[in-house]
Amino acid sequence: MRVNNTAGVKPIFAESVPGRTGFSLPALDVPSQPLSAILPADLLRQEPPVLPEVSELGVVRHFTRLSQLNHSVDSGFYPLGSCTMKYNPKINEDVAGLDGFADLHPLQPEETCQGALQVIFELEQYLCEITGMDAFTLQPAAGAHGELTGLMLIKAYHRQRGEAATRTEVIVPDSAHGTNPASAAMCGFKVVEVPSNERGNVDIAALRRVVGPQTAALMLTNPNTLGLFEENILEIAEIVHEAGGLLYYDGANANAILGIARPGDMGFDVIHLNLHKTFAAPHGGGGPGAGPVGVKRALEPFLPLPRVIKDADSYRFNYDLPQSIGKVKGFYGNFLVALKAYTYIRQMGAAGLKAVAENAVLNANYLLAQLKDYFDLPYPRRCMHEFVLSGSRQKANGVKTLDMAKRLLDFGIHAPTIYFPLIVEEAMMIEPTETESKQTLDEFVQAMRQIAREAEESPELLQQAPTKLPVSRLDETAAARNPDLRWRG
Amino acid sequence: MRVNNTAGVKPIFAESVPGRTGFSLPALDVPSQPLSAILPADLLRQEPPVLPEVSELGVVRHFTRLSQLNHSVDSGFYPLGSCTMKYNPKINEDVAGLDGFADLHPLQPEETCQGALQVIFELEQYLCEITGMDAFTLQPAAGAHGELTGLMLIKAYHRQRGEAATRTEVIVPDSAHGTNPASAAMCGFKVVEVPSNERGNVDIAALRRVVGPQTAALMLTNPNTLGLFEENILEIAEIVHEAGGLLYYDGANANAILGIARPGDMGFDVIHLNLHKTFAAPHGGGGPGAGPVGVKRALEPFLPLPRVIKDADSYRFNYDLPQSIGKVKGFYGNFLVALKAYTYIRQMGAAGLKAVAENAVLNANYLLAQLKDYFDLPYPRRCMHEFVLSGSRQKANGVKTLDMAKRLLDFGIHAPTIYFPLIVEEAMMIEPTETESKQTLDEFVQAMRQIAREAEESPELLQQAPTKLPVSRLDETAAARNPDLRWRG
Amino acid sequence: MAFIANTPADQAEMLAAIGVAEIAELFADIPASLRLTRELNLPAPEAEPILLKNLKSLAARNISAGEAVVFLGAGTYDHYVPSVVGHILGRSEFYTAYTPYQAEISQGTLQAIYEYQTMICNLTGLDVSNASLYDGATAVVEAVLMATGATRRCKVVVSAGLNPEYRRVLATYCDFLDLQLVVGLLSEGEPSAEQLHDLVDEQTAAVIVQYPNFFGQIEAGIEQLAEVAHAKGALLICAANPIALGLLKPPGELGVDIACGEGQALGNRMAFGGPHLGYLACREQYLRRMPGRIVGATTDASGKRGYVLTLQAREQHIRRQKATSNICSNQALNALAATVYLSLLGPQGLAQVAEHSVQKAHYLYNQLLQIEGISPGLPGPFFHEFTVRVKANPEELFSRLVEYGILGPLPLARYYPELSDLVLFCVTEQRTKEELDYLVKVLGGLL
Amino acid sequence: MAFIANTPADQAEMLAAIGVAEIAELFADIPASLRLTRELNLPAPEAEPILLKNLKSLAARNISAGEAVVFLGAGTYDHYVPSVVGHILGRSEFYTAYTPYQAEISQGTLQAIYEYQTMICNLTGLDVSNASLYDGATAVVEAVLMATGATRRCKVVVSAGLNPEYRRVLATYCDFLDLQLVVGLLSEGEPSAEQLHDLVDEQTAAVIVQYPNFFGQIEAGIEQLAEVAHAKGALLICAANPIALGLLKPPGELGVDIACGEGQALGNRMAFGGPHLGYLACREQYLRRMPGRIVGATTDASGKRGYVLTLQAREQHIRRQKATSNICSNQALNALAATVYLSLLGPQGLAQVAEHSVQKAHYLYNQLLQIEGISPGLPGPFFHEFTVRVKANPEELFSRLVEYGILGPLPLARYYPELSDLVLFCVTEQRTKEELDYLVKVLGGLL
Ligand SMILES: Cc1ncc(COP(=O)(O)O)c(C=O)c1O
Ligand SMILES: Cc1ncc(COP(=O)(O)O)c(C=O)c1O
Repeated sequence: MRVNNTAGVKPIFAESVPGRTGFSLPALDVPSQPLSAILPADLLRQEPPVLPEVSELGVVRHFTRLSQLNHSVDSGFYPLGSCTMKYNPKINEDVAGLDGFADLHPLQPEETCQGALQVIFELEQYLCEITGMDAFTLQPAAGAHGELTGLMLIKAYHRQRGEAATRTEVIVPDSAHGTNPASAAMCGFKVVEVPSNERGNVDIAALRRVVGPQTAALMLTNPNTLGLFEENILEIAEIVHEAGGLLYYDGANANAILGIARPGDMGFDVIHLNLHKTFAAPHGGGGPGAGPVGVKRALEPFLPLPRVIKDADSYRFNYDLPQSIGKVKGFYGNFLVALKAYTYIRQMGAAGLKAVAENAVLNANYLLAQLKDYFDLPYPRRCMHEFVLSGSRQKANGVKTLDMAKRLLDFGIHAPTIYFPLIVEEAMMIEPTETESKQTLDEFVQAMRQIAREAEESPELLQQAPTKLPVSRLDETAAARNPDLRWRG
Repeated sequence: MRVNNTAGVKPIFAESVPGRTGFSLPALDVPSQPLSAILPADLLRQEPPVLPEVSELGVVRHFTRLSQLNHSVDSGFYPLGSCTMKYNPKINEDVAGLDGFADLHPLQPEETCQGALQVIFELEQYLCEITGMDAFTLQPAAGAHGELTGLMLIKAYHRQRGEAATRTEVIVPDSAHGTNPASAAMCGFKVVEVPSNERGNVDIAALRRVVGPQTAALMLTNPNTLGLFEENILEIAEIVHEAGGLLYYDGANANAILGIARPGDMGFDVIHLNLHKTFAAPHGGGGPGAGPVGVKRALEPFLPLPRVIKDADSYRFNYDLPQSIGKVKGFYGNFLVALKAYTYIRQMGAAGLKAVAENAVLNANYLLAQLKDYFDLPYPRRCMHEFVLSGSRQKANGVKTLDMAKRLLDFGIHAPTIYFPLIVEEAMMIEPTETESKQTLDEFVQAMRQIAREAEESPELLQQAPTKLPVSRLDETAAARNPDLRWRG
Repeated sequence: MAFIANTPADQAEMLAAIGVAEIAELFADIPASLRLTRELNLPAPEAEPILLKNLKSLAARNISAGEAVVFLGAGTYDHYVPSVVGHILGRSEFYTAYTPYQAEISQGTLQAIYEYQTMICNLTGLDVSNASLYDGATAVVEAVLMATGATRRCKVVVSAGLNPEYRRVLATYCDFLDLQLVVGLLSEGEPSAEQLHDLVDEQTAAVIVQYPNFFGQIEAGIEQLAEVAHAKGALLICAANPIALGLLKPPGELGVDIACGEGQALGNRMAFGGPHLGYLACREQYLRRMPGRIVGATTDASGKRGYVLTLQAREQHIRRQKATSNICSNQALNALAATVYLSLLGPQGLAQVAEHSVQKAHYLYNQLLQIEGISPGLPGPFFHEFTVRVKANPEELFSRLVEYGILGPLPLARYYPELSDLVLFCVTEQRTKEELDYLVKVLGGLL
Repeated sequence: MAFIANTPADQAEMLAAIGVAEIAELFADIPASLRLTRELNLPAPEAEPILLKNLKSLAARNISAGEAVVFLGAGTYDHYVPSVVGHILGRSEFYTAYTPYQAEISQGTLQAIYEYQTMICNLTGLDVSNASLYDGATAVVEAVLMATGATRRCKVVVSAGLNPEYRRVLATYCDFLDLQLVVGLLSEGEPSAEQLHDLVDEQTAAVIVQYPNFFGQIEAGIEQLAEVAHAKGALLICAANPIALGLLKPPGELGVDIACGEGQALGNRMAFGGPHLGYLACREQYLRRMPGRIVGATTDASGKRGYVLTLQAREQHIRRQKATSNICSNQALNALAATVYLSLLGPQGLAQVAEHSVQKAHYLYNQLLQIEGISPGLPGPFFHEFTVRVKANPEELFSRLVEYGILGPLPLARYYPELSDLVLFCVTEQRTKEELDYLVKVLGGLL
């Protein structure tokens, strides 16, 4: 346990004592030669690398204590919008820890990894059915990686049609996640921003203005990052398709529509999913994730290689894909993450996935109803699985959204996503997920209402928050001004 | 993580909501009958038992939070004397979690559990070698259980010799652990206490006075609970044996002598070991432990049944033991705990075990050297793996040992064992174990010295401790006066 | 060395601080003749990678429940242990803590035990529970000792339907503690009033029954027995299967004074017989006779709710030879498993596990009786275990079935020589119809 | 439902609070034509007990490293992962947390990353490290993008000894990002000065080498190459095996500007190729071009040390299309595994793992060359991988060896059609002499 006065955990290098170790190897059982006889003498290290020298208990205690400084889904509510911090079923961890999955070499003969190939094959099929797409690749390692892959596929498509040179623009709504424009730019596209209208939808008129023969694609998140369903999605699809562009779906918010609606039916040509959000794989404190990409039939030939195919009762890799864009990551993606998603889908089934969407949306709307009188609501609509409040009312009293976020930490609750989407001033993006109970939501409502009250009555309480954590507010500016990025002893 | 203001964790019953669950079963796949048709209608429950109704996340979060309220070896120093709170190697947990061990039914055919039988057989052999005894049983579930078993064996021995009716007394030093007299009494013996002398050894003259034809056994812990080696052990053995009594060894302190000396060589006839202390099996917040009992050849026929024997290359149970005392526990003891000890011994080997004793004793003597000027030291001798200080000096200033113990908690350090052994006023029994580093010991020394200073300068600080934990000092008297032993909503 | 933190330099500094030249000097109090001059004769140390490999191959020399179809019960049950249980037990704050002597820094363990006690009370219909005992067998022993203590009598009447493993342990204790053990009663149907009166007399401290009994039977007449026992001043002890208590009337409602038994079925792996946990609950009036740890709620200096070990005056570390029992370490982590398990299942989940087990057992029973060579065993309603009579040598059958990947049924002659052609089947919710039908097919072929 | 907390009663209350009659109304914004009117066509839901059984049988359809003798390497290595690594990664405070956006409540993750960065710097001999990238292949890509950005050039010269899996990924990116990829250099010994000058010109942004290279060779001349590259204004990128860096001179000392590559070997299981981690470290001057998260130390309001994500102005969530990279989620948990692994091993342990691998590889190499039908492959000193020429069809051999429980060696023709009779062996510290001798015996029989 963490005692309140804990003076932080020392960097592990500071715990190091020469000669101590937390590991031992079996004795070398082959005849050994002097290293200098087998390795180039001039390339041998003069000095061993500086690494900590700690006993096994020392290592365990160090990282156990570090873990105790973290908030996590398992320890409390985590309404971080757009991140879908739902419960990660423990059984998924067990399955991913089975030697028969975790101890496979990626290059071992196909006949020795039929179970793994089956998981890949079937998961791709499930994702097709869930999204209404025709084919999937599991290769991308995360959402942003999926975006980049998807844009490559789009470029390959235009290339095949001889339009790559002209279709140089990717349209991105102003509410889009930063990875969307970043991925487009990385893939060599010019990013064209399209504004949102007062309902939080893409401004159709504006869209018509920017669409044209130069349009490679429109990237859309739906529900978008305001938590709102793009009501005009069919019209948007028509506009883009008519101009010869393709529609890209950022699936970060797919939790809202599982079993309810499918991007494939909405007209999207390429999509990615975040298995570490929608499909309950844990986020690992920053990753690993997985960002499978799905496409319509016309784009299937371009998918990364290899693909897993089924011959009668056995599975194999197909590398013979002449139109494939090639590889975007080593091997077959973050396999164990995919395995967790596979396990999750098998456990939930169709009815379970639909219940996920229903309860995610129910929980979000419930919170919205309970909080809308206490904070500004820029888009007063029903929301989907998340919603965005504005802290402008409190800002007027000198309390920034940042202050409120930090104060929330003192309640043992993670802050919402803040200052995103950019189009909402002092934004707070709240996503409860379906795995939280009404009781937890009610505790959150209480905390948020108390914070709203404090913002009026005692702003300094918020400006000084957090006060009940191992550290008080950390100086980010100083960190960036004088980067201290490694321990130097 | 635990936030400081946390209002405690509600009892899980208070989190219950009717109809919620954290579990689902596959559908029943056999034809079903009305329960009343197959079970006696008058014995069916009218009301379901009151149990919490919580989602899987709810359960995970509840117990994760509870865990965060605990101190543990993995989170900090735990110098709880006599308990040997050493590091519990993680590999032991992995081994004990293997399906091939954890999913065995105790009654499955012997040919289907050869690996498990081999573990039992070999562990008994290792324990014989380590202790100098001739035969072991793994059946007792803990140290106290081992004591009782050992005393039954002793009684069986005297019975066989026709002396059971006369040998009705068990001699126990005044420094003995409470389980010793309790076990003796439970086994129907009269407990005779023998005092310690000024060196902390058994008072030989007093021993001679109480020994006689009525003596069934002397129970001894060596090193004793003062952390002192019984210097006259050979003389004591002679005295007891000459009177026709047997010598029982409480092995709770065996960590001090691994590979250095053996109770079997000291003259002990029956011993128990605490696998959850000396052999690194974790204590589990109170158990499970394991208390194997070893005997000299003369007592072997009385050991509990069954015993594992080896026929050529296979192992089997032997139930054909006419002189056996019978069973003292279901099946074969706490098998998975024994398995952890087995794994530990295999990893340590002879040299490793000796290093355990050496470093345990070194660490204790180092602490003793660093602390002896700050607290009273009732027995100013070199100690073994633990030592006992007295808080009498501080008591004079109104600070009880209890206060100092509670204050230590504020440093993130578990308190020593306090008020035991009973023969030391305001006792603090400190056992660092070999797995702690000098750096950790130095931090402890600092904390203890600061506490000694505070006891002089600001006793109220100690009397009010702890102040930095989830709860402040708990009222034990009230708890005992008005027992509230279950949640009633 | 990974598990020993001191380096040679540390050791040198520490020796200097102590004022000795070498570690050996610290052992000077040990008479020289006792000091080992050789290394222990143990297998050479194995570094972790090799060790793990070797232990995995040892494990592979066993056939685990996942690799076979298990029909063995008899007190240890192959119920499903939800994944969450292992994850919570794997939290090192729980498993690397000691008994919660310092309450303020052990609230996690203490509250979990308090919740465990509550669940055991609610399941058994009794007033108070302790924090666990070693196992079912020793829990029965401890219950008997409570009864002999409370009544100051020393005769104990035990149903032949009490798990023979428990009876063996009880017999050992009775032998050494000078108690008189009488086995009789039940097991072949309801005892007559006379039988009861013969067995239970003014010397009787306790009567012990099992519910459902060892043969799976749900015996009628526990209430009647309670009356007889109470009329004679004896206590009624009932070893109940806690899973069955999801469906069956709690012992407390049947007049039972002490319920006790094996808690393994609640979220603990079979583990070749241990570690499991003994549970024990009783009427309030016997509280101060209870063995083992008890946790109580209290408040801290600021009035905040908290938990402590309480009523320690019963225990050996305070009371020494006058303690209610010698038990010190118990099976806390196993009790935690039970608590997590019951929290996950809730009342409905527990009832479902019980019902599935019952339904599947009855399905199998009916299917088995279709087989030529199998006929009914002991009569009466049963829970998820039952006996049948086989036209074959049960021990040989037991061995033969291993070849088909089947573990069980248990030959009863092992415990009851007189029941030499009876075998005991157990069916938990884990057995699928496919597995049951497979067993029937295999047995049909063998008999 | 275990993963959905709301009961029907909760739902009713919540709907009332929202002011709608049923959940379906909440989806009113979705055009009716888009709303699914059927259930998804997915396998029926499986409760945990059945699910686990089924997934265990799927796993059993694979042959895992523990069941075979593995000689496959090629970028994914069968090193031993100490037990502690899994236990720490299994702490849910780590694995169920998100990216540490709120620093004050995420100090555990942040400090661990800071320690990771330090270790990567110390291993590579470079100044700064990020918090991880997707894998070795994408780390190389990101390094290239740093170089093309820094030099504003678009030609990339790659050693043929760079892992072909990385080269394939790099080729894809170059294709779509309009970079020119030139494969040449090395792999058959040191290139001549002219060769180098031909390849590296004023358009060259970066030269990429691997250390040791894909064939296991430890190429000489990296320093020389650095000089040539720097003379032409290009950067030298080195994909180094971090285990090898326990023994070999760090890239930073050889003139390398960016070291990057695959960190799997550091405490991560092979996992059929992922999740692993890409690491990347560079000279200080390129810091602001680094992709991905970076953690920095700072102080809190009271001056206490703490950690935050820093230099975020490089990143996509701030800089959007002008970001240094689009990466957002990375491989934090895998980086944690590497950090725990390196903490356990320390410098000596790492050197030992490296040395044992090297010694065993050389032992095997020498033994193999005794076999008729095996002859030396590519020349020069090697680390723990090496090539040999076999008198057999390598693909057939690959398949045949499976029957003997042997995985590998890798037929090189898969990646290098011109090396059609070469195979690649990898030997880690895990292979025992017995296994090596077994392989030699089996191969002796087959060739
Ligand atoms: C809307 C949206 N798109 C894309 C991403 C990027 O996904 P990843 O972090 O997996 O790369 C995120 C993640 O935060 C997101 O919220
Ligand atoms: C000296 C001594 N003897 C006996 C015991 C009893 O052991 P257990 O708790 O395993 O029953 C202990 C445990 O605290 C002890 O310290």
